[in-house]
This record gives sequence, C-alpha cells and structure tokens, in this order.
Amino acid sequence: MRYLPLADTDRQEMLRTIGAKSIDDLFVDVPEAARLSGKIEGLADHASEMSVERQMTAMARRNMVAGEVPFFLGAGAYKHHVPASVDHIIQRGEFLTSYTPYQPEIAQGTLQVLFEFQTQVARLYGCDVANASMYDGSTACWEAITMARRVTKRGKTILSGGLHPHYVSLAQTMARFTGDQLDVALPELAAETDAERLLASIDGETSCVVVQYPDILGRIADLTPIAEKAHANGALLIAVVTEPVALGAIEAPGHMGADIVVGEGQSIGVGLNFGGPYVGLFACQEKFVRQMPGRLCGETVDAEGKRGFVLTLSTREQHIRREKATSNICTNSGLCALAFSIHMTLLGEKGLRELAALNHARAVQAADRLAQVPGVEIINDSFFNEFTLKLPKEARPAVRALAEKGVLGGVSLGRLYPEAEALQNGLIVAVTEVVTDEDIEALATALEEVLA
Amino acid sequence: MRYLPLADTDRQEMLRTIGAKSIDDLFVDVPEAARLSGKIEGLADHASEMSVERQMTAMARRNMVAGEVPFFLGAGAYKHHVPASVDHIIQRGEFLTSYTPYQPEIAQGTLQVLFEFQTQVARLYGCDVANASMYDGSTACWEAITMARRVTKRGKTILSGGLHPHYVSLAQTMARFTGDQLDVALPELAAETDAERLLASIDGETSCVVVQYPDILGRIADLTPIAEKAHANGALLIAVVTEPVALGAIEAPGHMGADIVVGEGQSIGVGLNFGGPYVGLFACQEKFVRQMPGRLCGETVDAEGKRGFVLTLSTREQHIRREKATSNICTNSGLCALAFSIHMTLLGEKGLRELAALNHARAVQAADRLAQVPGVEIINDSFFNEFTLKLPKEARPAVRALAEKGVLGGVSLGRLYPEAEALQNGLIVAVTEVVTDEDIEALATALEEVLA
Amino acid sequence: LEEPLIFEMDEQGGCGVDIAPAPKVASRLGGLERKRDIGIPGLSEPQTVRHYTRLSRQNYAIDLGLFPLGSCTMKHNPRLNEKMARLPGFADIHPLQPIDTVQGALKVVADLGEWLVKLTGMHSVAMSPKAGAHGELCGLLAIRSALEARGDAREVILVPESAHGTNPATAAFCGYRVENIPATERGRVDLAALKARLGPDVAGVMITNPNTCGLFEPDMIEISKAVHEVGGLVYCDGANFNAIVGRVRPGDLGIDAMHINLHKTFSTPHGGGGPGSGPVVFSEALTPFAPLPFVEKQGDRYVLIEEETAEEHHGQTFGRMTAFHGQMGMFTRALTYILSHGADGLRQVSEDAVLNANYILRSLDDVLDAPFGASGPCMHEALFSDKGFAEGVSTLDVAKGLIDEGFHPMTMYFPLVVHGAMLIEPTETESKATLDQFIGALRSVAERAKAGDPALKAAPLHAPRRRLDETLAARKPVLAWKEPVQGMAAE
Amino acid sequence: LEEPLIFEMDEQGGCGVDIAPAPKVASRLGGLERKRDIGIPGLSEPQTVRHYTRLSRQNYAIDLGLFPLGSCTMKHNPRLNEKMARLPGFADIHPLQPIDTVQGALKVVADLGEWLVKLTGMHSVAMSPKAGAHGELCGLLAIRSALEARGDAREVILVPESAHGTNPATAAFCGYRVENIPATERGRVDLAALKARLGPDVAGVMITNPNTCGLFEPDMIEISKAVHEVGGLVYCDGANFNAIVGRVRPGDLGIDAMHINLHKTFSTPHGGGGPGSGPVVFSEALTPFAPLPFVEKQGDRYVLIEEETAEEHHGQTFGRMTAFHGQMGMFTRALTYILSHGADGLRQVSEDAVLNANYILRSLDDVLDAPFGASGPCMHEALFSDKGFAEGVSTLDVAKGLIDEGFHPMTMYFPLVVHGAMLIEPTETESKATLDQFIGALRSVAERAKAGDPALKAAPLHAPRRRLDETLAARKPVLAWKEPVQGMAAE
Repeated sequence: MRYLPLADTDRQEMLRTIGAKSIDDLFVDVPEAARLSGKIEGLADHASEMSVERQMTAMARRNMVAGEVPFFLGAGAYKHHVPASVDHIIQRGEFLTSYTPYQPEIAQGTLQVLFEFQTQVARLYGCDVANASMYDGSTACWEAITMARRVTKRGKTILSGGLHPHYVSLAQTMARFTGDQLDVALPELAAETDAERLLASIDGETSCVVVQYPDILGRIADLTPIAEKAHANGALLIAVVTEPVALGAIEAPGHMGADIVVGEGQSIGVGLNFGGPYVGLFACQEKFVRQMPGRLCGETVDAEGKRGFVLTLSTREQHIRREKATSNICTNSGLCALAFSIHMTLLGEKGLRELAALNHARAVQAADRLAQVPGVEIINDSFFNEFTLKLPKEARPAVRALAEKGVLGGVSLGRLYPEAEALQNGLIVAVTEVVTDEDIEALATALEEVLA
Repeated sequence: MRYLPLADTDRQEMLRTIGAKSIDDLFVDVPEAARLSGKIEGLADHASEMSVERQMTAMARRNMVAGEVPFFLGAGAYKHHVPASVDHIIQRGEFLTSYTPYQPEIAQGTLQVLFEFQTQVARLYGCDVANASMYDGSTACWEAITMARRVTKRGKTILSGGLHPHYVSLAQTMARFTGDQLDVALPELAAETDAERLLASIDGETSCVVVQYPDILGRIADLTPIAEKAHANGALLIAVVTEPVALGAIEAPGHMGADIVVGEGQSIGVGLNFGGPYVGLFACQEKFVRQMPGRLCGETVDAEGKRGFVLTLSTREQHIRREKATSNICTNSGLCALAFSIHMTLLGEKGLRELAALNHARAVQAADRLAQVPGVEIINDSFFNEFTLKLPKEARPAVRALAEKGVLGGVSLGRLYPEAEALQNGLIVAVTEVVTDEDIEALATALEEVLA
Repeated sequence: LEEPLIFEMDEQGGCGVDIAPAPKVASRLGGLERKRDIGIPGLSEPQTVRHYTRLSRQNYAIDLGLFPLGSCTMKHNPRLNEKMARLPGFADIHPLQPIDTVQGALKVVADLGEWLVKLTGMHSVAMSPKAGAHGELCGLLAIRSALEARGDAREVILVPESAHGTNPATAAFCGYRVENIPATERGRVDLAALKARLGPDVAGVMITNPNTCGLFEPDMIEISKAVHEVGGLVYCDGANFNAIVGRVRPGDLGIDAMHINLHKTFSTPHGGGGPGSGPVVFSEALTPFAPLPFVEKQGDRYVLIEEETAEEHHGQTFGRMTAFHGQMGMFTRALTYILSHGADGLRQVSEDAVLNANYILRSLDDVLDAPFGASGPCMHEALFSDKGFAEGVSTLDVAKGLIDEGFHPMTMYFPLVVHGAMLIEPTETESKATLDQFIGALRSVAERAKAGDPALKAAPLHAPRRRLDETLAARKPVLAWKEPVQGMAAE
Repeated sequence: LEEPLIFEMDEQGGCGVDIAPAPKVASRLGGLERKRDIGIPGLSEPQTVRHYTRLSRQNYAIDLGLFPLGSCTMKHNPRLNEKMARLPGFADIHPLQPIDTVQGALKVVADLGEWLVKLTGMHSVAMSPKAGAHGELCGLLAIRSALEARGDAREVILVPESAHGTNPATAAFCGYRVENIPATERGRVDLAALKARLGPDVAGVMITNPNTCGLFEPDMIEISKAVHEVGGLVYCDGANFNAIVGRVRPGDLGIDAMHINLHKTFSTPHGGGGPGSGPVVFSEALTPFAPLPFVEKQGDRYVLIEEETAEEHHGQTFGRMTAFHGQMGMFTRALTYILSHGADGLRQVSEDAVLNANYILRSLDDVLDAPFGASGPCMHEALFSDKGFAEGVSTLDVAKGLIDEGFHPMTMYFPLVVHGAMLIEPTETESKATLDQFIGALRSVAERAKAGDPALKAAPLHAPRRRLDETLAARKPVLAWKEPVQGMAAE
C-alpha cells in the first residue's frame, strides 16, 4: 500500500514498545458489538495507481468539457483562461500540503500571500479591508447578512430580485432557523433592475439591502441611490459580485457606498470545477472590521523587530469564543485564495483592465449576433460579459437541444427558477475571452435550428 | 509580453545609465548588411497563452495516444505507468530550473540525487559504478564502444545482430569518421541469438563485443560465454539493455561478466515522448572508471567536514581538456535521470520485481493468445516482455491496417530493417503492465481480420 | 533576502499575461466605467513565479516533515489525487450544464456518497457542505428540522467539555443553548452525568468519537440509546473518523448525523487553510431532512435533485446550504483515495494511525505527563499535559522549541480539559524512523522544559521569523497594505 | 536536519507503488532469473515525496533568483511550455507508431524546424541532435561529409582561443587537428591572422558569434567569405543566438552550419543538467549531407525520412546520430515559446537581453575591470577580469561571496583569454529591480575583493554547504554508495 510506510517488522517492533500483543489490543475500548469483523461490503481491495486512474478517467470522459465546445454558461461561475503558472505554483508542496498558519514563524509564506490577497480584494471591491476568504460567494453573502445584523441589531433584510437564486435559497434556508426576516422577489425580464422596489422597501427596521452587481440577468445599475437611502435609514448596503472580472471595467461597489462587498472569486485563478471548491471574497469598510467574520491576516513584528504576519482578531473565532463566536466557520478557501492572488498578480491593473475590456467587447459582439436570430430578444440595456435572452419558447429544453448539437449555450432561467412561469423563456448567456467568433456563430446557428 | 519584465520606462532609464540613445546603438557592431530591418517573415506577433494552447492542442489531437488504444509497441521504447508523484517532483522549480551543479554549495539537491542515481544504476546493471546519465541508450552505446577503444587501444568492434538497428546505424555513422572497424550482421528470425557468430568472431584484434540483452527480437541469452571468450582475447564485453524493467526479473549483465553495461532508461520514470528526451544509462566495473565518459558525481567533504557531493573527474571533460577530452558531451539528461531515480525509489526492490513479474506474465499470456491466430508463429523460446511474431505476410502494411482498426499492434521489422527481405514478415510485440486482457483480445482479433 | 510585498516592488507595473486586443465596440456598461486606478500591482510571469516560490519556502508542509497536529490530521496527500482532480472532464465543467452532459461527474458524487454511507454504516449522505464546520451546521439543521417536523422544538444541545470549538459555535448558530457534559477522570463522557441531564428539553448531543482526548467513547452505544430514549438525536463530530475507518461504523453506535472532513480521513490537501469539504452522513431518521441538492441514480442515469424536483420526493428538506453542489474538486480526490486504498487499505489506515499514536504515547510517557495514559491505549492521537514543566515554562515554549528541532509543533492547549495540553497525531503516513526522530526531538525539548532552560523562551531561533507579536497585531489591526506616507521613507 | 541517502534510511524496505499481482505463468526467461538481491531501496510515496522535496530545497534555481551565468543563458522557463509538453498527444506517443497516427507530432517537428530556418536565414535543419555539443558534432560531420564528397579531405579546423571547450573537443572527435586563431585587443577574431592561416588544408572554422567575450564579430561576413574562398566551411556555435534572434540572421553572415541550444534561446528548462536539444541549421551547401531522420511535408501529409526512404532523395546523408527522432519534449516547449513570443516578441527578447547586459557592464565598470569595455557596447553578456583584486583574492572567492549575497555566481574563468574572467549574462527575463540588487551585491563583493577582505576566502557561509573538497573527490573517487564496513560506525 503505497501511502503506508510501516513495514510488518516495524509494526511488530512498535507493538512490543507499546506492550500490546496485537493491533486489536489497541482497539480494546471499542465495544464488541461495534467492531466490524469483515471488510466494508462491496468495496474492492487496494488498487494500483494505473487501475484507479483508469476508473476515474472513464468517469471524466462521460462529461462534456467546457473547453472543447462552444461554451456560454455563467450565472455565478465563469470560464476564463487561467495561466499555467497559477496551477504550477499552487501545487508546490509548501503551499498544497501546509496547514492553517497558526504557527506564524513557519508559515510566513501563506500569511504574506493572505495579506496580499486581502489587499487585492479590498482594492478590487473598493473597500478598506477584506478577510482571508470564505467558502464561496453564496456563503459569504449569508455571512454578510448576519454581520449586518450584528452591526445594526436589526433583523430585516431586503434581497434584490437580481441576486443569484442559489444565494437567495441559502439565505432562506438559514433565515428559517435564525429568525431573520427576508424580503425577496423574483427578477423580471426587463431592462431595468429592481432598484425602485428596493428603494421603496428600505425603512427604519431594515438591517441591510443585498444587491447583486452585475445582477443575475447581467444588468448593471448604479448602487449609489440605494446606498444613500439605506444609510439614511441606518441600514447597510451589501453588494454581491459573482463575476470579479467585471470590476476591471465597471466601478467598484465600495466606491458607490456599499458597506460590505462580497462575492465569488472563482473567475480569477480557480476554474469551473463543477461548482467547487471556489473562493468567497469578503470586504467591508474599516469601521466594521471587528464584526467581520472569517479569518484575518494582519501585520506585526517579531521578537527581532522584523515585519511579519499573523492571523489576528481571532478572539471573534470559534476556537476562542466557542458558542459566542461570530461564525462557526473554521476553514477558509486558502488554496483557492492563493490561486486568485497569483492570477491577480499576473494580470495586474493592466491585464485586468484588458481582460475586462475583451470580455465586454466579445459579449457585445455576441449580443449583436444573437439579436439577429429570429424570435430572440435581448433583455439588457446594460451588461458586462453576460446578458439575458428572451426566447420565443421555453429555454430549458432549448438548452438541452443545443447540448445535443454540441453547444453549451447558456443557463436557462427555468433551471434556476423552476417554478416561475414568467421566466421560463429566459436564457442567460455569458461570453468571456474564451469564446471565439466561430463559437458565437455556432451558437447563433444552433439556436436558429432549435427555435425553428 | 508576459515573460519580459522590463517596462519602457525601465528601458529608457537603463539606456541613460549606459549612455546610449537607443537600443540600435547597442547593436552597432552588427554590419549594416546583416541587420534585419523588418520582422521574421511569416511568423505572427506575440500571442496569448490561450491562443498558443489552442494551436498546440490542435496538433496534439492529431496523434493516436498510446494510453487510449490497445498498445503493443516496444523496440527500444516502452509504455509503462509512471506514478503521478514522479512528475510532481520533477516540476519543482528547484529541480526544473536549476543549472548543472558546478557550484556544489548551492546544488546539493541535484548532486545527491545524481549520487543516488549512479548507485541505483550500478546496482541494477550489476556494475561497480555508473555515470550521471547520457543523452539516451543509442548514444551511450557508441560512447561505450569508444571507451572500449581507449581501454584496449584496439579498433575492431563486433556488434550482435540483436542490437537495436538504430544503435547500429548510429555506430556506423560515427565509425565512418573515427575509423573504427565494425563487424555487423542482421538478426535472424530464429529462437537462437547470434551468440555463436559472436564467439567465432572474437580475436586478438577485437576491442569489444556489443550484445543487446534482451535483444531486439526479445530473446534472452546468457552472456557469460561471450564475456569469457572476450576476456580471454583481451577484449571487453559491452551489454546493452533497452528495457531496464527486465533486470527486475533476469540476471544483470554485470554479473555475467560484462565490462560495460549501457542502455536506455526511458522505461522507468520517463514516458514515451515520441522518442525523446530519454536517459542513457552507463555503468562499468571499477577498474575502467577513469575512462568512463560523461558527468560523474562523487562524495567528498566541505570545509566543516560535512559530507557533500561534487561533480568529479572533470579533468576528462571538454571544458578542461578541450581537444583532448574523452568525449565532446557537455550535457547529461539530468531531469530524466531524476525522474528515473524517483520512480526507482518508489519501486524499490519489491516493486521492481513485482513490476517485472507482471510484465513477463502478461507477455506470456499475450504470446499464448497470439500463437492461436492462424498463420502466426512466435519466434522466441525466451523473452521478457517483448517477443517477435512471424506473420504469414508482410508485417509493415499489417501494422498500418491494425492502426486503422484502432490497435497499435507492434513494431514491424520492415520499419526497422527496410532493406532486409528475410525480415519483412517479422512483428515485435511488447506487452507491459498497461496491457489488459481486453487489449490482448483486441489485438488477436484485429490481427486475425488483417491476416484473413 | 527578504521578499517584499507585491505592492512594494519596483516592477509592479508589469503584466504576466497577454490578452488579445479587444475588438472595438460601443460600451454598454450602463455608464459605470471604472475610471480611477484600481491599485492592483502586476508582475511578469518570471517575477510572479519567483515571488511565490520564494514565499512558499517560508512555509512548513507535510512534504517537508511530520505535522503532529492532534485533531487536525495532517497526512500525506497523494499526487494521484491531484492529477485526477485536474482531468478536464472534472475540472472544466460548469455546475449548471445540462444533466446529460455531466453524467460522469454525478457518478463521482454518487459513488463517493455511496462509499461514505457504507464506511459509516449510515443511511444517506449530504454532499454539499463546504467544510467540516459547514457539515456540523448541516447536521444540526437536520436535527432541528426533524424535531420541528414533529412539533417538538427543543432548546438545549449537550456538548462535552472537550469538544471542538466549532461544536458549541454551530449549536449556538442554530439557535440552541449549549450545555457542557463533564468528563470522567479517564477522559470520557460521564455517562451518569449525561443521563442525569437528559430530558424533554434536550434536542441532542454533539459528541466527538474518538474524542478530542484521542480516546474511544466505550459507552457510545449507551449514550445514543439514552439520548434517543428522551427523544433527542445524536450528532457525532467526524473529525476523528480516520482513527476507526474500516474497523468501526458510526452507524452501529447509534449516531444520527456525522460530518466527515474529507482531508482528515480521505487525504485531500489542507492547502494552508482550505478548501475543505464536509459531507454529512445521516441515519434513517434524519434522511428526509437532508439539504438540497443531491445526486440520485435513476436506472442508468444520474439526476440532480434540486429545488424543482425536491417537492415530489424530498419535501421535508431543510433547503440549500450553498450555491451549486459542493466541493467537486475534493470529491474526485477523496474517491481516488478510497479506490486506491480499498477495503483492506482503509482498515490498515486506521490501524497504522492508532499504532503510530500509541507508539508515541508509550515512548514519551516517561518524560511527559500523559493524563489518561493509565486508562489504556489511545486511538489516533496521544495527549500530554504540561505537568512537570519548570516554573515559567509553558506548552507554547515546548511547541516553539520543536520548531528549532525541525518539526511543526503539536496542537497546543486543546482539549481544554487538560492543562497545557499537547495533542499529538502522527497519522498513518509517517514511518517509524520519522516517529523515532520526532520522539527524540520532543524528549529533548521536554527535558529542557522540565529543567527550566531559559533559552526555550526565545525559541524558535531557526525559523524564517522569531516569535511574532500577536497582541500588537490585534490591538492595531493592519489588514491591508497602504502606501507609506510621503517622506516616511527618509526618516 | 540532514537528509540521508535512500540507501541509509531505516524505511528503505518499503514500496511506493501498488502493482497488480502477476497472473501465474510458466517462466520463459531462458533460465536467467535474477536471484540475488538487486539492492534497490524502496520508499512509500509519502517518504519519497518528502525525500526529494527536501533535497530540492538545497538547490538554487531560476525560480528562486537571478542566474548570471555567462554563456550558459539561464532564463525563465514558461510554465505553459511544461503544460503543452505534457499533453498526452505529445507525451504519450511512441516514436515508431505508424506515420499516419503521429501527424500532429510531425507537424510540431516540421513547424519548429521551419521557424528555426527562418529565424536563422538558413536553408534546412537537422532536428535530431540531442544537445548543443551533439549539434556541433552534427555540423562538423556534415562539413566533413561535404568535403569528402568533393574528394577534398582536409585536416585542420581553426578555432578562436575564446571558444567553448566543446568546439575543439568536437573537432578532434571528427578527426580534425585543431589550431587556434588569436584574438585582437578588442576581443574579436584577428581577421588578418585568420586570413594568413587559411589555405587548402583548412576544412573550416568554428566560430561563436556573438563570441564568448559577449561581443559581436563585426568582420563575420568577411571571415566567412575568406574561408569560403579557400574552399573551407564556416561552423557557428549558436550558443549565443539569443543575443541576436529577430535582429540578425546567421545565414546573412555566411554561416554554413550552426547548432541552436533550445534552452538558451527558446526557454526549455535546464533541469539541473539536461536534457538539452541541439537542432542544427545548414546552408544550401551542407543540406544534402544532413543526418537522418527528418520530417518532410508532402502535400497535406507529413512523412519521416528514415533509412528506407533516404536513398531516393537524400543519398548523401551522413547517417543517423541517435535512435528515433530527437528531443520531442523539447520541441513542443520551444515551439510553444516561439508562438508565444512571435516575431515582435523574439526581437524584443534579444533587445532586452542586450540591454540588461550593457546595464550591468556600465553599472559595474567603475569597480570591476572590463577588459573590452572601451571598445563599445557588449551583446548579451558582460565580461570582467580579476584585475585590481588584492593579492590572494581570486575570481572564485568573488563567486563564492556572491552566494552569501543570495545569488548564483557568474561564469568563472571563461573565456580563457581573460585573466580570472567573470562572464555575466542576466538574460531578458530579469527585471531592472533584480539587476539593481545584483549590481549592488557584486559591487559590495568586488570592493571586498579589492580591499583583500580575508573573510571572502571562507565564503559561502550561508549555503547548505561550505566549500567542498573537490581534490579529495577526484583523488579517491567515491561514485556509488557502499554498505559501511561492519564496526566502522562504532569508531
């Protein structure tokens, strides 16, 4: 067994040292009734690397690979090109197989990366500070809502209809147990976001307003009016960004008055991975820092006065505060945060802006081409790299028909909102730098055929 | 341009420091006539990683991948499963991007690996010492012949007909210029090797006899009688091993009297790579060490008395001896030697013997099955993981027909010996641990169809 | 050479990617173009690779040496797992692709789930929790849902004193009041005290077994029975499942829900703090309440039960805990590991883990105080206290002293029930030779601690940094780099 | 902690692979079963990964810092190259597969060859040489073949004093007598002396351009002309092609053959000493003599010209130099690099390489003697001598002193024409900030050398090892590990 270094002779010698006759003696505390005598049923014995590789590869081959077909899916997870050096670096044993940096003297590598990551995220989001990452965008969003509750001591949260439905669903799950009050709505297939509804709903009971930017249909609206109204009512504005590349082209939520900005970091450095692991980004303005959940890395000095980094403000955390902790979260998404940070460093200001510009230009080209498909209507006036089509028929079966033609054509609103009749003809189309002219043409042609 | 860190502002500042007006000033020594004014014709400008990846991937897809079809090619390059950890380790920057260890104080990693590698190779081959690797098996073979000439001061070399034809061809190329006298022969499609011919040819003029073990047709013969006759005549025995895995099952040439053992190390750790880079192994008995070509790593101590390793005996080498050097070789196959060494460490005595046993057993099963194909005859009495079939018709077109059926069925002797009429029906079939029962059946069935 | 921050580098205006020029189009960004500098430094690829390579070398890692972190389980991460997780068929598929285009991915989820159920002897599994603590939350939400479904809202969750901090935190998050269960002198749950506390207000217990003292709870079956008898449910923290995998099935102990940290038992990498993955296995009683989404096999085809289809046959689900379907990248690694080890290998894993821990326990109990050493063998981790250290020498000093010996420190000050606790978990992937080195190193540091060697207070000396001032960091938190004020550099 | 040899480890009886059990068959090994122990230690995967990871950390590497090795060109190795070389379509194909199953691979060879020909302005290319020195051999064999073909066996190859050691070694290997060409005071070939020596016995010259002093040979066209006029041929050592790629084509200088070290100009990794790859470009005159095999495009199809097909249209080939077809793994990397940089990028590469070198030359020529500094700019490397060092301080001491400053030393004592030569090549992949650091470090060491700081003789102090005893190693070579004699350990 290739991962187990002990030889039988070692085992015998060690048992002698311990003073036990057999391994079974070490399991003496396990009641007889609970001892498994045989092997786990149905599971084969250990296998060679080659054999396991073949089994796994056979399963991998049964999936349609994004990089091998015209690909237009978004809705919270985006396909971008990740430079080869990112994966090279995160596979270094010193990153891959290291532990949470609780022993800072021998974890400065991870800690400095986290400090750089926090600064990158804060700047990207237009905030003062950011934490060292969360599980993903959806859980970061819920954590932001609970943080707003701690700040405002109020329990009412207004969720934009443009917020990703999974994020809404998660909040609904949690609110059922925490007693938070959620004001939710479905999106409408219209050019305008639901800013008006949000503005109308904010009142003196409101803890926070949660707005996605760009929203689930790809629409972009100025957050400033909502921030102003919220602040006037003592509420916070939480902005959610599922596509961080957008912020290379459009204004940062933190610069439009958002108090907390959270989102998904997957686009930068991480890859699709069928939905996980991803990396939740979480930033806020300075004054709220002590209410911020999650792990934080801070600057300090060592006994010789040299600059160094440590995990800090852990008095908020479960391993110190136990039932009084601000969150039960114990893990961040360290390796994905590293990947994000490396990719961001490779991009820099210049690369991020160019990448964003290319995404937007490609999306505009695609929108123009798809608008020519008979019966298809583009909902959006504004968008970054993602927009919504209204098809003349239900989008969900259309997406399946496109897949049969070898085109992954988008995310149907039917998949995301199975029970919302009014949305069934909606199709979200994401267009990133990986999409070629040929891909756009392939989608347009296939869509014409499917709708004919 | 992602690999170039200088910014234009840097360039201007540096030119100022240098005292030059423009980059052109730095190329002032290039005569006007030789200055290329435009760009290289036909080559596009710099491209994104994604674009290059697509171009390369398109080419990669035009090849039939060994791992995806029933695969039976050998004849000097073998498909074995290489553990994932091997490639992981050789991609560490400290190995991948390090230099030849001429500064031993900061290259002990590479040096200790080479010392371990040399010991592994020497033990595998049954020799006292080995060098730090050569380009590949074929060039190692020629270097062994020239080394024998230096030792014996004689110029006649007897090559077995069982020696890989490319190795023979290379020796013929070189001998034309060096004046070495080569005694060569074609192999015969028979169970017996050409040991008798070799024994008869050895005389007092003979510098060395070169025998492949197992030979090109897969046959295994005891080298002891040849060694004895050679030694009695003051000649050396050079053994060539193209499949190192075999030595986990059969006696090492060094234990049968071979003075120099060379070969290809590709099977262990390296992979097929369409023929290169591979790793040449080179070992000999202690008394010849100062005539051994190539780089050598030796043990020593540092200024504090700690054990350390250095490149040694470099007085034989071109950078010291220039035109009096034992060889013009300046490079070894360092990273491939590392891969070989890691894989060998993972295998160990136990794994190597098990791997060899599995290879042999699979080959025996395949031989038994193929012998049932009408008209097919197995030439070999003895073999390790490779044997030769005699088909009822020319093998070369048969191999192409098999490929059209999606089976890579072996190496035809027609490909290796295009001008040898008597060999055209021969087909070398290699069967390693990657071959499944289904693969064997697929080959047998396809062969039946092709021969029908 | 000290490695500067990317924000401090001279070459930060560079770029390590080449982006094809964007076609000219009229912008449709809604008039919200970002105009001000973002302030993100860029480096060319060579500088980027070098920056992170240099930083990495300031880390300790399993690839460099033993990580004796009790309760955190740092074991070898097989490289085959990494290779498999990167197959384009797994790494390059979108979570919302049509179901028929991701049948292989769903099979991975289903197969891994099936093995987790079988290995634990439970009834079903929720795959979506993102990490161990998220799994705890999942388990507690299921418990609360089940109790609410029977109209029986209870208030209290009992947690042993020695529990992981996440246990009470999670229970509190779900709206429960947490009460402690005391431990016996042998380091186990005090069964009598537990029984005495049980009643109709108790929603359940959260128990860790093997517990955080590294000991198996021999009364576990009886504990479960007692809790069930009063209508409560039993949550098991599965952090220590690696000690018993293949030898004991938690389902046979009466557990209703247990999360499994894939990295602890099934070798996914820790990555310097995540990503984790915390699937939760359920008893039959809790199965109807499991979260969305999950994978189901229908004939030859795998389907994903999401919001739309849940109504039909999963109406009692407590809902969604995360976007998409969980940590696919971790599932491929864990499944690869399970297939690699197989039934015999997984049993050997727990045996070797327990053997290694007992070897450490018995090799050091002459020099270190083992508070529960007398009560018999430990499971996968060995627990020592600071009893016997000279005045002024702390567990922290011993930990930092170990750094100078070339090892990562053990877990310190946990569990809380032992004074100055040192919890040592070698895992099954360490050789006897390495254990002997570690034992020698810890013995030497322990002897210095007992002798009161003042030099120990200064440790570590041989690390990229000396002891860091954590108080300063917390008092005036500096969480992001800021441009130094002009003129400061000249001072 | 010192890392032991695998042969010295306690756990060396282990195994890091699982091999399926072999089916039972009757052995057909010809009665030659290997019975005695082979003596190959084995380690489990965790121990193996750790052993090599630890060892790696004793190496310096480009990924860690500047490698100012004149004439050896250590530049950044793009990670995309590594990824592309590992595509199964390139990495997992056999060299003897039927031609129609490897069309993509042959296209890689053909495309790379085409770009090498175009970039050098030559006529054809031989792709099979395994490394630079092998390429030299290839070039010289072609020259000798061409001369023999015209019945004109000549005896002498002229080589400049400053040539790489491989040049005279290769010429000698091909049976030539080597004669030196002197250099001028400006570090160039002495054209008058060369012309004076030329005659009917001269087979050709081997020249390096830019030469090993880092200078362009301004008389190169005239040199070629003179050699051609007496019936000789011109070999150019292409080691320094990276200084002129995209700006100068060797074909325009009258070169007949030149090898190209793919790692120096086209960024394939050095790997601690190989594998290399040394394609050779030929003029029209030498093309008929190029070695087998090579790739040719015939319509839409690529074919491999091997022994069988050579007769028809390549009858003058001097034959095969290696088994199979060359270093495919290096071809994919080099082609990836060429496509990445493109025409504009490659030109920028040589410009930045030359700029960086001149920046070093002019930033240090006040403190170090630059023997040819007065003659104008250098190309891609800056050359200094040991003139001005205090009595007893050598170039070696300066080199070792640089190690303590965190840098790899420069090339020492080469070229031989300069006393105590220090040849510094920064390459184009170093930033100005890194150059400034290096310049500061070398300045400081140079000042210590001039002041005669005795501590410099002890350098390096901050490296995994102090200076190693190379004499001891050579006097009593220990080239393999041997079991220590029983009882020795006790002494």
